[in-house]
Amino acid sequence: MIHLAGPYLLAAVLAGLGTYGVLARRNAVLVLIGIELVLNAANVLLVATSAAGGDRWVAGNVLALFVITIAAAEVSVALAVVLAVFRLRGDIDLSRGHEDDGAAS
Amino acid sequence: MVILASLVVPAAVAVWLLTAGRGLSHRAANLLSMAASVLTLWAVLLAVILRPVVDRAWVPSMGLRWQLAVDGISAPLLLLVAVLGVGVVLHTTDRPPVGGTSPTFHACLLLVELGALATFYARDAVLFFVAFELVLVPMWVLITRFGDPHRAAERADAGGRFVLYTAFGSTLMLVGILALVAQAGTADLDVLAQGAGAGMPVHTQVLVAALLTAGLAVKVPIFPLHTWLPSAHTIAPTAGSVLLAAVLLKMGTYGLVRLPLATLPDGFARVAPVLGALGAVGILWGGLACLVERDLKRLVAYSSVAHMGFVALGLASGTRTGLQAALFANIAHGVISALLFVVVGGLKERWGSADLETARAAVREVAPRLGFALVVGFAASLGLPGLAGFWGEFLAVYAAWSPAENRSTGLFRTLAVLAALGTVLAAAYSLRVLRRVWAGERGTPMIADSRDSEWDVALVLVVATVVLGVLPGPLLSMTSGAVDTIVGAAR
Amino acid sequence: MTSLDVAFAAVGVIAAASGLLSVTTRQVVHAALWLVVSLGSLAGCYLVLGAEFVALVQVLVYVGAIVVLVLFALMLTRAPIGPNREVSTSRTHRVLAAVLGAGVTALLCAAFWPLVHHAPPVRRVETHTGALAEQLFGTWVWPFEVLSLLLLVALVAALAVSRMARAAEGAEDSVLDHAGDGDAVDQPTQDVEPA
Amino acid sequence: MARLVVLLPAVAAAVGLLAARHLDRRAAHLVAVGGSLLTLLFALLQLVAVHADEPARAVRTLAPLHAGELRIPLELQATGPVALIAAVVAVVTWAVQAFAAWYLRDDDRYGVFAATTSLFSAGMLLTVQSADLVLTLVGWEVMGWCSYLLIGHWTRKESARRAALKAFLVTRLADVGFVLGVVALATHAGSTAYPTVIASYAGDSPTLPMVLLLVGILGKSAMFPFHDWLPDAMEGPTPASALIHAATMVAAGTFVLAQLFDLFAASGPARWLLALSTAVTMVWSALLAFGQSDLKRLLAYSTLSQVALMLSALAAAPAKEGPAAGTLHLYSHAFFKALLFLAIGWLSVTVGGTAAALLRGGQRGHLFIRPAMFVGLLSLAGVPPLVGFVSKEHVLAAAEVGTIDGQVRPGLVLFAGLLTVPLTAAYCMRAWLVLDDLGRTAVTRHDTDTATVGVRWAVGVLTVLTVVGGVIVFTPLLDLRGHVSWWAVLMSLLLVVGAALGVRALSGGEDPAVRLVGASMPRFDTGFGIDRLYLAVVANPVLALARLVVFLDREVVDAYVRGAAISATLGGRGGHRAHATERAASGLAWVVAGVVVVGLAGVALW
Repeated sequence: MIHLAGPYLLAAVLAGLGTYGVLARRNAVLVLIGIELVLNAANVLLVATSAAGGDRWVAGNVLALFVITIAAAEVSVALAVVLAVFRLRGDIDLSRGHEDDGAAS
Repeated sequence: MVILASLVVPAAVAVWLLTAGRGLSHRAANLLSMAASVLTLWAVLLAVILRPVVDRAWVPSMGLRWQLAVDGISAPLLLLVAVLGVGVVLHTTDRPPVGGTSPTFHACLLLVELGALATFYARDAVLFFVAFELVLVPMWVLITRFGDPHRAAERADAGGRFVLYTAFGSTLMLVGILALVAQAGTADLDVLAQGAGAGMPVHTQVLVAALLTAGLAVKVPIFPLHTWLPSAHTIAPTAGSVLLAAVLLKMGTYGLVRLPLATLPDGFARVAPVLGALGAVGILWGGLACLVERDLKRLVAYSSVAHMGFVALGLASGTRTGLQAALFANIAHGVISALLFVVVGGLKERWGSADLETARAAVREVAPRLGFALVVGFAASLGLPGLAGFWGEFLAVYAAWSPAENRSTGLFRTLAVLAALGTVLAAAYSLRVLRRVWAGERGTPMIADSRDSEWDVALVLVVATVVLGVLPGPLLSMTSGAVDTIVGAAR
Repeated sequence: MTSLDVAFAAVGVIAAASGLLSVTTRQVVHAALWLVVSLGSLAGCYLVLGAEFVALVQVLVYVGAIVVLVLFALMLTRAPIGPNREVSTSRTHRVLAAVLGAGVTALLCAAFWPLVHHAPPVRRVETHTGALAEQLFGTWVWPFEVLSLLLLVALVAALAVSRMARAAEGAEDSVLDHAGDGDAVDQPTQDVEPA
Repeated sequence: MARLVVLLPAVAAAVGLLAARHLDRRAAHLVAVGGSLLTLLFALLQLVAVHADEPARAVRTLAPLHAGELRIPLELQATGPVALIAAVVAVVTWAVQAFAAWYLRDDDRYGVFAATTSLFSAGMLLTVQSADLVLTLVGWEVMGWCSYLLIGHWTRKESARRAALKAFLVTRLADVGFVLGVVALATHAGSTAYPTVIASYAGDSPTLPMVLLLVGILGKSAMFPFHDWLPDAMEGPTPASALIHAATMVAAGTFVLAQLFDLFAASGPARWLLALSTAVTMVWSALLAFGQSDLKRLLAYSTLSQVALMLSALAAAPAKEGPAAGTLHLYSHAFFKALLFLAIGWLSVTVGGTAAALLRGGQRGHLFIRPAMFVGLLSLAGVPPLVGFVSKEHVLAAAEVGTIDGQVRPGLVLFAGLLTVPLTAAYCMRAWLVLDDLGRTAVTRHDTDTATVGVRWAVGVLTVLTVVGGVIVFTPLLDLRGHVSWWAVLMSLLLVVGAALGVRALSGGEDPAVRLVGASMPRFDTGFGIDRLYLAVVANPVLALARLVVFLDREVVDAYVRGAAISATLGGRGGHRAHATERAASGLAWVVAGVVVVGLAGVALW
């Protein structure tokens, strides 16, 4: 027997932390960490729903797996982009605007 | 079946012209479109006679149905659209469009026809909206690409104005339709009309009716939402002007009948005085503007504003006579303005501009046929008995003089007087045009008289104008059954 | 409180706390490492919730692959070692971010509140790997295939993006060369784009 | 029968229009004259039929219209007065068609003219025969439009274009009243059939509708203050003037009002309005007629005066007298005025104009024109036993009966009428003196008179009718209840003779108008500047308003539209500028903030 309040609360907290991470970081890679946290919050919810039963197709678990897969795909592309940007601009600082670009080049 | 045929044929040909048939010559495209529009006309004729019903599920989860039918209100409009559909294609035969390829032009004409037909067939509020919007894009193409070739900037302005203004109106209408459908739980216009807003609180009815009326008033157009019309008409090619005046404006008034008037009679009763007053102001406004307008096409456009004012007044009066008057005036204006735009467009083509202040040869002297059509057109426009314009305007004034019980008699009688004064303005501007353009002693510069396809179209419209004026009975009895249903349900 | 609740609370608190650290630490590499802790303890959460296979995949893919990728990226972008103020945005920005994060949490809590309010504890259903496999290759086989396609596309895309960046670098250099010629750029008639 | 009488000229018009486009003028001529002869035949048959049988109160035409609540039965009627007036109209139309074929023999647009004339007569016959307000309105407006086309027939002349425009606009403005009157009457009855409308007002006073209707009639009949369009309409070809003035448009109002006399008699204000307007018009235009430098315009003003006399009968006659006196004068005026116009048209062809100076002595020695003119002018002046005398005396008698009852309104009419009688005699005498120029010795004979047989027949028939038309009072066709008293006859005769002799004495071998009016003749010709008054009071304010409207349309109504476009552009530009230096981090923050706010709103509202 388990209360669902725990997983739900954890999911909410992780989503909030992830949002904070996305917003408060200047380094693009660290922003990605925030995104991972948000994705995991979703996963916690999915698994918790599955654990609560009544799921003929095990959708909670399967979808959690899918989310992980998609996260992997996303990270690979995102890191490629980050690297490309780094090569172009010399840094991956999200707080720098276009006019700074112009000044730099 | 015939309903679907009359929709599928223009759609298929238009799509083919836009995609695979882009390389066709003007002649081939014209022949093909002619075949398509004539087929459509036959299908519409059959549909009007047989009155079939198409009813298929469209989006079942939202309760939307692919529901098409013909009744007394839509039948004359369908015929008008189908006949003019043939007319504009015929009119294009001798004059390859400027500004784009001929297949595109014809495809746009067919698409406009398709959208208008679908609008008049539709018995589902959402389907009605979709069909209503379908017309915008081809019309925009007609205006901005095939419009007056000398004025590129104004073309873009007129087209953009047309699309944005009417899209703005459509947005209001969409909100109204969604609110209506959500409140009533069905999108079936017949069911909505039978329910007549029962079970809806009055303030909601008023709000929704106001939204619908405002949205549709842009399309009609009703003062003060009319400023897109003159520029669009001035710039559009003749065929575009004809479609704009005879088809698009009718969709607005048809929508007014089908949506707020039929489905929300109590709400519409509150909105009606405003609509009627704006209609009467529009009559005077348009008439006055015509008195000093220099551009002939703009003048005809402003006269459209005035004529649609009569339609609005008839609708607002809330009586069966008013509704009959509005429907009659609607058709009559379709025929008359089509005639006027064919003639005026022809004149502009020959003159190179439509400026009234420039001294030119009197049309009566150099082009008697065009002159004849012009005289008939303007005589009908000023509401001469025996021509189409009279019945709608007379009955509209009558309806305004004796409005429904829940309307203010004093206000509506004032409006009737204003509308009657508007007919004097109509006479004044019509005669002003005739005096400047038709009569005169100059014989130079020579212009060619109307012949071939242009004259055929004009002649058909002249005959239609006379027939409608001399024999108003068939049209009135065609609409009377449906009008009784609508107003009867409202009572 | 049941025993499972207690177990979940234990791993959950670890996950949340390490998550917090990973988004607040000033040391770039530490952030990635704290993420490892957080994701690992989340795997523990999944175990408590009876999803053994998901927990395993979590460890394998997330901890094993993704975090490693992140670390690589950090290294390739010459992340500084040691505490660094530059990794985070300005103070006001962070306050805004905190408010928004709290807002998201509050929002989700508010959304979940009706679901858990006075809800009795439920019986935990364990999902065995066999059952999961049956469903995954039975009911969900097409989405699964599509996902594999997605992965392939992502791989190709990642490759393409990194190559494109190199090409763009070259292009930018040439534009700069032209810009050096003076006001030629301002003349629209002159074609400044290299073939 | 009634249907044929209306339909025939309409068909003749349609066929004539086709003929005018595609065939030669001979065909157009045949259609026009043949059509009018056939119409005349059927009108006479109808007259006989009405005399013999029960008059047909309602003749179906098209199917009745059901316009919602309103019923429009579209019926015609054929009672005694209707048949009589229809016959008169048919006679005049035939005479005009026969005359026009010769008069416009060199005109390249004769076919169109003939077709328009046919249509015009169809409109008039419809107005006469209609038993339905809407049909009356249709005929009424069709006449108005045809008058525009006929007056402006010579579109190459600027003055004709202006006169046509003025005629149509003035009458159309007044027609607003007519339309509203019809609408108000129909609203009360729920139907537009005459009997239903009249029955629905039993015991009710129809003041407002009748006043409105009357305004329309005043306009069409060119009564004061709408009177100035009619003299200007002399710019049209003379046959058109004959038609408009004699039997149709101008007189139509009398007949419409006579049909609705039961209602009209019950509405005091409307009758007062009519009495005032006709009294002013009668005297004023008789005065103006005397001073005209153009004899055709003299006839135009005499029409005004005579039509005012006709209408005044309706304003003055007591309810029990009925409208017959007005109808009778309509009947007689049709003959002698048509005769006068045709005669002067004929004369103008032989001498080349209608100005008094040109026409001096023009008719001397002319076998046809001289007697025709003589009879016509005598009849106009009201000399017994000509038809003009008979009807005028009946009108005066009707007013007299009311005056004896001690009412002010008939008294006013009688007074104006008695003033008009000598004035009419005076200008008739002047016209005769000018045309016959007694002082002039050398008279050019016009041997090259090309007039066709048709013209001679037309003028001859009209002359005969003018002489013997008075016998109508001995038939039961018109329900004349007034009795002409011998002393009234004597008094008007004295007035006529006195005025005529006075003018004769004053002339001294010259044009009496030149001697009496002299230098102020141009002011008579312009009607003392009424045209400028129209411009100043109506046309210019409306045009100023129109300019204001165009200005408002462009600068105010459209300003909102352009304002919306400009603000959208400015907003877009501002947004673009704000985003130009956008940092990814703050952009992200805004996006998330937006999402959170929307979410919060959703949760809060849910």
